[in-house]
Amino acid sequence: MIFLKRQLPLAITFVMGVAFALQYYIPHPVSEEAITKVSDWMKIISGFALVLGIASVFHVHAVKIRRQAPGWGYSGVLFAAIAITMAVGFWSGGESKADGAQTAFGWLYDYTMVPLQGTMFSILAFFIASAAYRAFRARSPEASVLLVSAVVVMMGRVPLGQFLVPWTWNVTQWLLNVLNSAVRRAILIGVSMGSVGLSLKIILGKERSYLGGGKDQ
Amino acid sequence: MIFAPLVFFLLLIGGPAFAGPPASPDGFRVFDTPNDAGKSLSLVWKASPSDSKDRTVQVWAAEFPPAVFKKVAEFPSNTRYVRIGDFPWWAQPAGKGDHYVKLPSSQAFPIEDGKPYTVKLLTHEGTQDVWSEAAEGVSAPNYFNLAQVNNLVFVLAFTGVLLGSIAAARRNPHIYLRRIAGLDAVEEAIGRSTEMGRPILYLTGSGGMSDVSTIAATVILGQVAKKVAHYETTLKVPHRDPIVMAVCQEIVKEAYVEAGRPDAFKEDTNFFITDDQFSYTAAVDGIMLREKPAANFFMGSYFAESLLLTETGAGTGAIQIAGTDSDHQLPFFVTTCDYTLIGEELYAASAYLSREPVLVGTLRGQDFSKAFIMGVMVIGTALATAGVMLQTDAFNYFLDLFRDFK
Amino acid sequence: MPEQLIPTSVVLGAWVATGLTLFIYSFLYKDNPLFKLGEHLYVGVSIGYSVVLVWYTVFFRLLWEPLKKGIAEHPAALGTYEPVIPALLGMLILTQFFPKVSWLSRIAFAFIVGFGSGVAIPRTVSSYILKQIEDTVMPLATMGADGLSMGLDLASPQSGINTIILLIGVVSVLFYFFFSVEHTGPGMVTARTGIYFLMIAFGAAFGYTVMSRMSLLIGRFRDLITFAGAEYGYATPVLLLVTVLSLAAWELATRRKAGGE
Amino acid sequence: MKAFSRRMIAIDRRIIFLLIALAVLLPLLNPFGLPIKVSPEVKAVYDYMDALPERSVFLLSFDFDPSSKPELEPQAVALLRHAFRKNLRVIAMTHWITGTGLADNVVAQVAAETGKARGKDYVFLGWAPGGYALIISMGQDLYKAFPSDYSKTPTLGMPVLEGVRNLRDVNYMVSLAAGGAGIEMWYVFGKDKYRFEMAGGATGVIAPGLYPFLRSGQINGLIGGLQGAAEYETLIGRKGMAVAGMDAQSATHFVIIVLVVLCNVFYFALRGDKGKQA
Repeated sequence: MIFLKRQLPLAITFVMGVAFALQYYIPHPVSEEAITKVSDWMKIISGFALVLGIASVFHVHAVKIRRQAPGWGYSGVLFAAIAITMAVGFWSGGESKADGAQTAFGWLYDYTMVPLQGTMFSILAFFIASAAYRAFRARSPEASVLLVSAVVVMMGRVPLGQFLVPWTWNVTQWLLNVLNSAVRRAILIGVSMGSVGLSLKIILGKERSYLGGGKDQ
Repeated sequence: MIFAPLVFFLLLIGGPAFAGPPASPDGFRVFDTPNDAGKSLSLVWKASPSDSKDRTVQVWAAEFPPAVFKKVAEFPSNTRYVRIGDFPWWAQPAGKGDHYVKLPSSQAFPIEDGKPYTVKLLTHEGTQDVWSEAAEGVSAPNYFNLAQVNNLVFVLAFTGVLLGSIAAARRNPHIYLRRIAGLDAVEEAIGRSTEMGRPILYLTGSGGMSDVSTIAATVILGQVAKKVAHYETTLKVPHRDPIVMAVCQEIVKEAYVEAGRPDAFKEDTNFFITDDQFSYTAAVDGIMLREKPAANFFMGSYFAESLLLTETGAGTGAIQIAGTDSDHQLPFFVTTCDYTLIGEELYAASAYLSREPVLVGTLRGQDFSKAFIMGVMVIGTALATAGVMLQTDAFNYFLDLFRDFK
Repeated sequence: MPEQLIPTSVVLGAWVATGLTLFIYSFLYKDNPLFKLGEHLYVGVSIGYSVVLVWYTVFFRLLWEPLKKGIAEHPAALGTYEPVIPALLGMLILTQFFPKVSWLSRIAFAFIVGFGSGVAIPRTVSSYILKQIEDTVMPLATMGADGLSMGLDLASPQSGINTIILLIGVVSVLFYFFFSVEHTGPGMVTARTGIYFLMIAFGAAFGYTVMSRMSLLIGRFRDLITFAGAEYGYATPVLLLVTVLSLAAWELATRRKAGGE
Repeated sequence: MKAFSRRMIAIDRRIIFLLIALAVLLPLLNPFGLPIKVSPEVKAVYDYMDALPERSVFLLSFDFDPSSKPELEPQAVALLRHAFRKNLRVIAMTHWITGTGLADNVVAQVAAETGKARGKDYVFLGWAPGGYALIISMGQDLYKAFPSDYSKTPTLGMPVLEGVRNLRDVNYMVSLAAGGAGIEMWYVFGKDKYRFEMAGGATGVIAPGLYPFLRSGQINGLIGGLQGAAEYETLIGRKGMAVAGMDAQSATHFVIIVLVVLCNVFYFALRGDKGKQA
């Protein structure tokens, strides 16, 4: 039993890890096929896992409704939205277009999901401004440097800035092409060290908390 | 020095005039393209001093035994040389300066594995055509990409360094680690939430369980949960991926058990919202506004939602600690959170919080490897510069080791 | 071409989209019932959408159809039943519902995590380590027609001077990330340089992103302006008025309630 | 000053939100038309198009979906206006199925405002699967790749396609891409083989990555983001959405910069006072 609960998962991780690390070095079509296949498998597994997610959503909101917790009415709205979308979706056969015409499902996507997505995304414009107001204070030399480079780039990016302070355009290009690439490169190298290190530990069974705690002896 | 371009110029315009009739390409060979998935042939022949842009080379191919030849490619004869950087020195398909043409399967001329093909070259200049000898080749898929062997060696060496430093850390667990402010603040954030009687919000990012940064985020969650278990504080972990949710459920439960507080664990700590980026964000923003968590943790990988989350959190006055390897979102975390674990620090966090030898040893191993890479970059730049100054490719034996070949 | 009459479904869509947009924007004022309504609708629709999509693209296209086709064509071949493996693994995850056997889900977790870790290693080494080293290691000088020269042109990213700056940046930022080395003496100077590089880059990236974020807002506002037209039944102004009035009413009501208590 | 600074530094975020909303809205409703500096890469597209004789064939590929609409739609509109004004024959298509409806609307709208007729002056072929394979197939036989257009009219015999057999008969081609694959794909599988001149239009995020293609002449021009669209609008002398959008961009950037400067002024005012107290 201990074998099944502990050793078997570790063995599976090891085999999968080594196999798909080596897959990279094998140009043979069979290896290409293997990774495509397993990627499809991952989609199927997440498909099943969605049941878990939905169960969680139902649990959270059903409890709210049952207890009549504050705002329980919104939980009802949520259920209604799920039910309607699913009904429309299955009725339209999951297609957003049929014979060149928009289906009800397509309509729902175009007039709810797309604008809502766009709206949430566009709120960033407001937040980027308020974040700038709060954060860009010359509290320390580091903060001042951050502030100056942000302002220069903001100037260099728009016609008004290029018009008022023409040199900002060139400085912007230089900051982005040279300094920014240097930093991103260093961060990427550091991050890869960390992520390869963690991946190796997982494959070698040195890190197993994803199996629910259980430390290295 | 002034004469050099002049001579070059003379050669350029005078070349074809002196060169006489085109000669058939020397040393023409056809073989299976090495290190590939098959369905492709490689052609190699020697460069000739009379190659010029006015002399073209046509590639004609046919199935073996040859019946009808088909023209599959045409280019000026002074192109398609093997150049430095195209192939590593340990996997050269042809000598330096030779002509090299890869003939992939195409709609016009499909190439199948295991079938012999005959190829010949037609050199054409002005009105004159010269055929080369025909050569045969068979394409096949390969089982190992020799050009990437440096990548494999790097991985193996890194594994060795890692295991070595873990072993060393087991023997001597007292390794100096510099302070990371964001991690010192974890305890403070949890304490403050307890004092204020408000929940702690922990996000694991946008990745699935096969993303390494998500795994790092779940490992840190375990340690945060262990600390939380000691206090009477609510932990809330809203999820975008049901599998990550299930894993976190196990991790948090285990953390409470290890902290000796299995009774304090609540099943609804981890819950799923939706897998859609912005509706998830809207819902988490809603949680922040309504439940006013006193501490927000953002770990793992993030996209545009980062600022939508952190700026809302900043508005509610929560202590915010972020840790991400998404370099494109770092500017926003740095400006809106109280503490940010930058890039690699996300992976180091669990070592700091737990002080386990395995984890601390890993950090040591990573440091060694980083030092090595820094050395390679400095020495490499020096050698590359020396190579230009001394007009030699000898240093490529070193530089090629750290190039990425496909 | 005569002015086309806009179909009813589009006009209706414009009203729905405009209403939802304004509900979400109302969150910029403060948390309120309209935002809650918009938020819950959004989450609900997105869940419903995922379910439908997963049903058709995963269960139907990846699982059911290949199995059906395979069984019809090669019922004896082992490869036919290959989609059963992920289905089984998926079922193992569902054992989470039954605490007694929930440990079975670990097998699926191990499969996913193992795959992810394995796939990541060589690819990360290739594109984030070797490729980055390759791009950093550049000769500082070039051999031109007039002999050896070192490019001092800051505007060209490949010039010698920029190669040096890049190298200094990469090395100092990498040094900043050292965990087991004390940042004192020359180490402190290097680490400080690294911090300055980091801050300049973050500032630049922040400033650079402002434009694309504003583009999104401009796009959204442009839609709202379009929907304000007569052909859409003045959706935007009407709904804006409704939103503002309901917010005011709600604000009054909560204040009165707070005053009454 | 101190009390004021303290109040201003902790200013209600909603005031900032309001300022940003106004900075976007006002220029959109009433563009003030700041001068736009035209870059050579946009001018190159304009010049090439402007030099084409009447009834030349212009192929416009919409390789994006609604999420990139704010940046690429203005580019499409400006290019189409120019093409129709020059009486070019326009063939439009898309590689992104999710962008089909959007592309159809844009083409129909611009055609309607310039009085051009579907089938005679322009055609919208719609979407077909295949990606690069579609380009190859268009290179061999356009009518096999698209037997009928988006409105199900057979393409063979359409007046707009007279004398057009395949991509070799296209005089100029522009791919408006939200992903690197769009322009690169058109170059590798289209222009490289079938020898038509082409340019690219791209979102602000991916445009910098396409400069190598421009330098090597693989594309003869590049329109980048909303700024590029505004430049093109300036060139054709019809200021539209993009110019207004750029005004809004300038205004919002300006608002943010002023806010940052003010916040530092207040910050230093406060700090100065603190210094005196100490």
